[in-house]
Amino acid sequence: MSIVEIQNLNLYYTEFHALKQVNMSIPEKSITAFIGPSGCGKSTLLRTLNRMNDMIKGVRIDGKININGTNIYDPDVNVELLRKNIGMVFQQPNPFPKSIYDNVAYGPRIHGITNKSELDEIVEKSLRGSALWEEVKDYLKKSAYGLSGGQQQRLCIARALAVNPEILLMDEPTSALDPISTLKIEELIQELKKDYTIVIVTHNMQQAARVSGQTAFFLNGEVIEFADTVKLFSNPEDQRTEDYITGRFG
Amino acid sequence: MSIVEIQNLNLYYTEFHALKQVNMSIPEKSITAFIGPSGCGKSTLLRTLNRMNDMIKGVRIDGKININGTNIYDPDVNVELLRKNIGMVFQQPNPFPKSIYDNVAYGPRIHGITNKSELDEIVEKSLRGSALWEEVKDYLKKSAYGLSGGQQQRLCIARALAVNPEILLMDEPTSALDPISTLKIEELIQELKKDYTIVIVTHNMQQAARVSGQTAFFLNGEVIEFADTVKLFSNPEDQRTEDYITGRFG
Amino acid sequence: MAHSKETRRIQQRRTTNKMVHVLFFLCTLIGIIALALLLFDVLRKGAGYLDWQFLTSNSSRFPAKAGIKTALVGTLWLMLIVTPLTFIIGVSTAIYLEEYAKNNWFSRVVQINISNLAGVPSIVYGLLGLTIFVRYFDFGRSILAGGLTMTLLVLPIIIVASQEAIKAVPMNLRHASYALGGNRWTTVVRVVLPSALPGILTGAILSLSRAIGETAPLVMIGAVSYIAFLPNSIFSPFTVLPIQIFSWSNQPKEEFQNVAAAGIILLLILLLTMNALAIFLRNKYQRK
Amino acid sequence: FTLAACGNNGGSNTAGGNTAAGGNNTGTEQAADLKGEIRIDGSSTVFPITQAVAEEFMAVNNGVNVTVGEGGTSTGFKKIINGEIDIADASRHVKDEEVADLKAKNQEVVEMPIALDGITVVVNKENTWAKEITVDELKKIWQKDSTVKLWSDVRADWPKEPIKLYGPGTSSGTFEYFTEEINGKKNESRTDYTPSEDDNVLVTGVAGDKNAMGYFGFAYYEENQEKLTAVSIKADANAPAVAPSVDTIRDGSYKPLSRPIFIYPLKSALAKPEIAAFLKYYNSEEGQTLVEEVGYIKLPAEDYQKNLDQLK
Amino acid sequence: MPRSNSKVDLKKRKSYFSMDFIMPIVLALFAGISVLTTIGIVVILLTESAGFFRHVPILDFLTGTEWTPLFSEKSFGVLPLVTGTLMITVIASIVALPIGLGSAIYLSEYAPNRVRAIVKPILEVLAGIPTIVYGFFALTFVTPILQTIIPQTEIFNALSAGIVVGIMIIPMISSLSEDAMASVPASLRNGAYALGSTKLETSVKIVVPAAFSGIVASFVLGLSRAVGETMIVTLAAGLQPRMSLNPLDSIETLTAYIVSVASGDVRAGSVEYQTIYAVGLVLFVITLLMNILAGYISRKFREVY
Ligand SMILES: Nc1ncnc2c1ncn2[C@@H]1O[C@H](COP(=O)(O)OP(=O)(O)OP(=O)(O)O)[C@@H](O)[C@H]1O
Ligand SMILES: Nc1ncnc2c1ncn2[C@@H]1O[C@H](COP(=O)(O)OP(=O)(O)OP(=O)(O)O)[C@@H](O)[C@H]1O
Ligand SMILES: [Mg+2]
Ligand SMILES: [Mg+2]
Ligand SMILES: O=P([O-])([O-])[O-]
Repeated sequence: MSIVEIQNLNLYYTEFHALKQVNMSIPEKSITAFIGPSGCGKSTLLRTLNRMNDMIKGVRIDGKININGTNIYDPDVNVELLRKNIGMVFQQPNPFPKSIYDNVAYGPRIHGITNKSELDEIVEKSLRGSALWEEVKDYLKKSAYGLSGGQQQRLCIARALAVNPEILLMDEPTSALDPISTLKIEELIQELKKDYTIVIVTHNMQQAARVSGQTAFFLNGEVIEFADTVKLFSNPEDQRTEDYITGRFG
Repeated sequence: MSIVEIQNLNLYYTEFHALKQVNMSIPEKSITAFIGPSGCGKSTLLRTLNRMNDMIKGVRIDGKININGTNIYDPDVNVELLRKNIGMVFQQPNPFPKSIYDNVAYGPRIHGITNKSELDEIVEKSLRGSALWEEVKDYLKKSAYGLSGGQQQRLCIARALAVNPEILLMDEPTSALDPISTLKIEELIQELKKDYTIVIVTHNMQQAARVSGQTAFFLNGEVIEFADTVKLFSNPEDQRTEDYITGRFG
Repeated sequence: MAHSKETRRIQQRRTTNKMVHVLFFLCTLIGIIALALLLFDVLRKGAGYLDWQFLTSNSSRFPAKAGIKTALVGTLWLMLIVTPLTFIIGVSTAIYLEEYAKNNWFSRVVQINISNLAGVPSIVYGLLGLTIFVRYFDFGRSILAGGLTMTLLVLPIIIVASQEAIKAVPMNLRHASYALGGNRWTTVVRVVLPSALPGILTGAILSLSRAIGETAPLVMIGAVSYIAFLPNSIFSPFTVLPIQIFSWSNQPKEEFQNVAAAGIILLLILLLTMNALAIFLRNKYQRK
Repeated sequence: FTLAACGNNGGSNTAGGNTAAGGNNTGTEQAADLKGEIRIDGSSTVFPITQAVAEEFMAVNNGVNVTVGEGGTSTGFKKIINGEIDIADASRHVKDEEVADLKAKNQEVVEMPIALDGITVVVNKENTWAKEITVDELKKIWQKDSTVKLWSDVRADWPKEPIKLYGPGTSSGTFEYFTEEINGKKNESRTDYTPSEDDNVLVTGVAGDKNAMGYFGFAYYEENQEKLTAVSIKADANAPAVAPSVDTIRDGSYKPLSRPIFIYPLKSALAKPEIAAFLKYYNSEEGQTLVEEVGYIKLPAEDYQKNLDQLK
Repeated sequence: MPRSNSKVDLKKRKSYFSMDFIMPIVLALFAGISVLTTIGIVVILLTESAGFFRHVPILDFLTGTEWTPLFSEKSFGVLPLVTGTLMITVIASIVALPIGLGSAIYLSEYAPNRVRAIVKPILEVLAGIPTIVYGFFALTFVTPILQTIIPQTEIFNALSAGIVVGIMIIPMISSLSEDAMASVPASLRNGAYALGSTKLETSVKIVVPAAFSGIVASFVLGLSRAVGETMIVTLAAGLQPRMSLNPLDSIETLTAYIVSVASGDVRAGSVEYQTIYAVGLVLFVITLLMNILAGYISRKFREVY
């Protein structure tokens, strides 16, 4: 069953046509990877899914994105609620300049949870969920900036989990990390698939091949090919996909 | 006959030992390429040749560099004269925010030439020398910032030629340029070899192979191998050189 | 996708956000409103008095005959001292700090000094000028004493602006010059200063407009209540626009309020022109 | 009357035309060859006259530059002692110490009374109660350590409103004269009032404050009659209440606050033609007209003649 | 082009009379002028007030509650002037801090680019208006309005002057705070928005705390300006030194006292004259401490994002 349905989506940055006629359906509790050369529109499409593009001046969108059957671009959609339902993890770890605890508790708090023990529970659950609990449980009141890059990224994942989303968007979540942290996060992503629908943008084709169930290959704002990862990598239908995955450009 | 003789050169950035026991002699009117992975010390060695490192705090040098038989680190060496004698071209084209003419005339002027017709002559000769004359001769009074990146870089070469140097140092002179401009500059370098001794740092092994007569391969501040370019690329003596030129790391 | 309770809460958060948005906007508006009120008030009172006669007469005990010529000329004389001095001293200091002595004890002392001087109240400069220039050097209550005091007062402004401008000159231009055998001074004069000039000029204009508007230190070192002739040397007694405005606004006669307002209009026109020039310079050259 | 043409031609301000009020003197035949600077400072009470004289004088003698300050009488004397000015305006006689200080510098000043003033006690226009006041009541208000806080502390039937006081600063001749005449001891006064050497500030203060009271020279009241009310003074409980006016000050019935006011040129400066000319002008008919125009009371003609005689 | 085999003599001597040699010395001399200025200020304030403190014990000066140095019976307690200054500062901060911060948040977080492009120059203009103009505005515009609203307002009063001083420092606080918030990286905002924060929550819970040191520093700097402000208070706040807590009363500030004495000109060398240096010293020390504090806060607590 597909949770996200993208239909005839076009996106313009003022004049620039950044996404062209995108159609895609993303199944529930799966991992979808977006690959393609730099500037092809991967991040742009990812950001349309939780309407983070709203923040950018001059963005114009047409087409539809249905999530759980609601077109998220309907004028009466509540953006805050949408974003609560769709977590996002960025390329650079971006913890708030607060304690580890407050980072994770931030989301629940703004959404109205004030009860201390309830918060404690959410924080622990989220940190466990992002495989960070054991490492930080004694330092919850310490600043998040004391953590390593990989830990910070997992903290950001925990922060996203804390508001109980259905979907997790990740924009090159490991590209700023060392190989060991990368591995940890990849494992974590595999783990998270059980409970969440995950969309991940990556530059690293190996990573896409390792973690994802299906992969979309982008070029110049178009989705060239969208297929099961195994199929796309072993037997691409489009010549351009093949050129890209064999390293002929990009 | 060698014009530059480097003997047991060591360079430290405060604590960090950036060049280790470098020995090299660079023949006159030849092109020498420095290659090696990022951070191995190529630029650092290049800058020792015209003492641009003097400008950096905490640099310590021991060993000798003889140019035309004079140790340029002797205390009574006139650095301005040295630099006049050794032109330098940088990675990013860096023309002055002045007219094309004034850019080229800058060097001669600061060294005391004020006569208009003499300057005109030098400007023309230098711009011809950098294969730019035909393109700009009608726009000499226009700002250099109106030129394309490749033209700017050739302007910088003309500027260096205008003070009549013996040696030209080039630090990745094409890495910020498009392929066509790169080709033009490579041709120009070949041309300049007739009159100048050229030392060029490059990331691009093909470029080193194409333009240089001899190549030095650097690793972690050491010169691993210094040999005729043809020999170094076809039959390297050191395993690490081979690993690098075959793309196994770097 | 959502429970109605949650929807309601979010609705409420959105409403709060909207209300506070308006509130913050009003905060910003207050500045603009204050400016508008001030301009309106001044224009209403002074516009009728601002005419050619006002510009070309001396001050008088009759409001209708009072003019601002002496003060205007006094301000120009003051600028004649302040402009070259601040420019030379300010730019030299900035060059020294940015190009020569980046990190020795002297430059650190100077740097700390400048940031502290920028925060010293102008009245303290008045005390300094009164004691040193008026009394110790015995320049009297003259343009020279006023100009020197003002110079010291506005120096930090031009120094900081020039430093910023010099810092913004890309390093690689300096390297290009050094690599051609240029020495430091050549590089500074031929490469750094030309590139930094727009920024330096902006700073110079801003510091001059401060010097034009500053009142307290000059009240301390030299205000004469009634002066109705033009200065003829830097040792002449003088008055300047803000001081003339000050003494007019002290007058109880209603009409003098209007004369003062006319003076303010003139002062503001002068300053706005200078500010506009500074902003124009900055915007024109910032793009590069 | 006409002046004898004494000294140099520069001072020949004998043109009978009384043009001072309009201030348009340009037509007269003045010798414009006078040059120089005249620096004047001192009494703010005298300031309006001196300013007016300076303005008219400069309109005729545009080679002469006159600056006039109003730092207060004591300031004027201090500056003349320091050699910073040529003429001191004063609303009291020069003191012995000041004469001594001048002497120490080999200097001397010449006293020239130039008008009569009546220190005027003023209240706000909206003040309906204080129409007249006795000297004793004034003393009660202004004396050192006065306990008067409310108007009703002065007179029981006056309102229970705080009384706000404005008066000249301590370097004022007016302050010295008032404290001496009213409080009985020179320079002794309560201190919790708003002092300013600039009488305009006092006018603004009293005019802007319903419960205010202040005192300063008559001219400042005259100039601002529409904003201030002058309080009539009773020399004692049984004496008649006398309001300050040209007549009551001239005939001395405005007691005890009537007084002469002065200018004190340096004796050594009299030799300078531009200063002599200025003083001649000051004491001429035009000068006397200006005295009246700004609100003060002319002295008898012989007094001006005496002043002029000192110039010879 | 180069002469082959020609050897350039690299050891040609440099002249010691070259500009390159002389100019650094000249420039250093000019740079020294700013140091001399500070030394001048400190020396003058200290030596002149030393004379004062020979007559008046420091403790009496700092703790006395009556300030009548010019009257025959002299008291030298500086507290009334200090409280007058504080009163102005407090009123100004009540006006300027919330409004300045609010407008900084608006400009940094809410305003569309076009609005910001218009408003920022206006604020700059506001910051460039001479204080004498504000003083005139306070006396002839704000005070009459206050008097209609609250009839017992004195013509010279702390409230009007304080409000206008506040208006004067709004642009400074707004623009410095805005700079501080602008340097908070966009990634933090994105993190907050992605969790479903509204703009308000993002600004108040993420941006403002992250920029807190810069904001506090701008507050302290603004207040230090208020402490040192002279013309507004001289024109509009009055000249009566008293320890009043009523903002409708007229008061006298440190700065207004200095101006009134200096323009009244008491005899140089007398104790009365030296009071302005003692008062100037107090003013200098207060503002210096505030400026140092502001610098310290913004350095010490600067966030490393
Ligand atoms: N805010 C913006 N305004 C204008 N154009 C933009 C903006 N953001 C992105 N673009 C353009 O849209 C295109 C797609 O950008 P996007 O960031 O989606 O690429 P990407 O595939 O994520 O690349 P990368 O791998 O480098 O992150 C690019 O050409 C980019 O220059
Ligand atoms: N100013 C400096 N201070 C301290 N260390 C420096 C400085 N410049 C360079 N280094 C260090 O010295 C080493 C050599 O630097 P260098 O710039 O010579 O490398 P490179 O071979 O030119 O690399 P690249 O190809 O990236 O330009 C590097 O490890 C670098 O970090
Ligand atoms: Mg991207
Ligand atoms: Mg390099
Ligand atoms: O006339 P005075 O200013 O000295 O009162």
